Amino acid sequence: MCSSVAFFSVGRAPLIELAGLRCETLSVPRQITSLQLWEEIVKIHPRLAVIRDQVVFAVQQEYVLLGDQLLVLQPGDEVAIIPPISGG
Amino acid sequence: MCSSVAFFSVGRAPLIELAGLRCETLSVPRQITSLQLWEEIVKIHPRLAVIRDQVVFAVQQEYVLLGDQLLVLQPGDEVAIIPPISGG
Amino acid sequence: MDESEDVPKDFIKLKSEKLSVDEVSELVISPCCGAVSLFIGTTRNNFQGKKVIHLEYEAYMSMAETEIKKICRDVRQKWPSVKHIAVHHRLGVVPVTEASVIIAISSPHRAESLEAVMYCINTLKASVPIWKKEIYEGEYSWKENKECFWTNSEK
Amino acid sequence: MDESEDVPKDFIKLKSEKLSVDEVSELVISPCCGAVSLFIGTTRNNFQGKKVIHLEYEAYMSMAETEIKKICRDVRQKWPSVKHIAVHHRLGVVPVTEASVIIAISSPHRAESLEAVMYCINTLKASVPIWKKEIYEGEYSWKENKECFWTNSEK
Repeated sequence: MCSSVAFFSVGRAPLIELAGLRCETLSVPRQITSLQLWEEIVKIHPRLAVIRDQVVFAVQQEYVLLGDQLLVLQPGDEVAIIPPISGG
Repeated sequence: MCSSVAFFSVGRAPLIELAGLRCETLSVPRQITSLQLWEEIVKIHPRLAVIRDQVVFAVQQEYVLLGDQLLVLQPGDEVAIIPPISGG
Repeated sequence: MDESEDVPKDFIKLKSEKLSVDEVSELVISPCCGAVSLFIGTTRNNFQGKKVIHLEYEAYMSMAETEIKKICRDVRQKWPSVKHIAVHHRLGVVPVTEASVIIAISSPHRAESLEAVMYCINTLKASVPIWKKEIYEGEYSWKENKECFWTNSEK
Repeated sequence: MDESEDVPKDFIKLKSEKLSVDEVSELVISPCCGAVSLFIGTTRNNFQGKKVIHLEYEAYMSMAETEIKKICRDVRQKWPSVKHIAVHHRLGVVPVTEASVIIAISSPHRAESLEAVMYCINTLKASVPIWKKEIYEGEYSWKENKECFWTNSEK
């Protein structure tokens, strides 16, 4: 089974500037670990590989660390790549 | 040797209301413990006796607890009787 | 105002206009509270010797609001006597000495609001998806909070 | 403003006019500081079930200023990075929800100003000769801070 998710980097922050990445959709297995999802994205945007240790996902606006956590994605789910924050 | 000190209670606070006390001068030994000074004042204003545990002095605007501390008073020194504070 | 009407409220705002300390403090003042504590984050004119021209903030808006709401919920669990909470964060350009964030919290007594404000700004820096770009003369740098919970560099 | 000109300053005021949060925070903002922390003490509408009409404050003026200056000096010893300190205390009648005291402190980073504000209000309550009378309907009561250093009742 496949699920189409929108993934994007928020902000013009480091990510955009690194990969020219704003918003794309991607078809991935409906069940996938967050690290596997990351690797799918890196296949398309290899320049992102170097920031692997810097980012987390927000899946439907909930933080998910890159790792073994299994995501159960619905079509249309929103996955954001979140670079280190600096609010305040 | 005697020293004439002005003593007063600050504020309309409890003291004034208790003893009708605002500002007086008193002749006392130049060297006197703070507790002895208190006792001199109580002789004149016996109604103050009950608040013995509630007050401290400010001698020339420096706090002095009632006790064995020896005061060396100059003529005209300002001694305030300070009731419990409640600023803020 | 009747005390019973003054139910605890959260005031959360992300906006590009100048923040007002008076406005934010007025939001949280309550007739049954004796204490309001505030924290104001302002733009500094220097960073490691470099002259800062201004800051630029951007946010993952909807998620940032959600994360701030979570912080408010945590505050109310930790300090149940807290009355109102206001968190205003500015976005876009913030000139030197102007406020990027104002947090205000009221409580009947002071310890709770002071501790809650400290918790609130610490947690905001660790978890709210907002980014800051420091603009120097001829260059810029994206900043990174040392509190950011997944890098948590404590550099 | 040149950073070198921005020497640390203490702003101490006891006055009977309404206090302004904006005014006090503006006093301490500094281009080389990223943090301002504030504490506002406001008049509550109740005390142990009794309805408070308003408060009345009075001070041993000259000594109160001296004691506040001592607190500022202590703050600067404990937190040397603190830049400006403002302590405004209102005297006379203070209606419900209005501020009786506003303390604002700036520092390059936030921990210092937050801790310093907490220390400042705690010490003010313990040592500055100011008195508060709570006016209820048909009666009144002189208050006593539990922090008052010579009674220190911690009731």
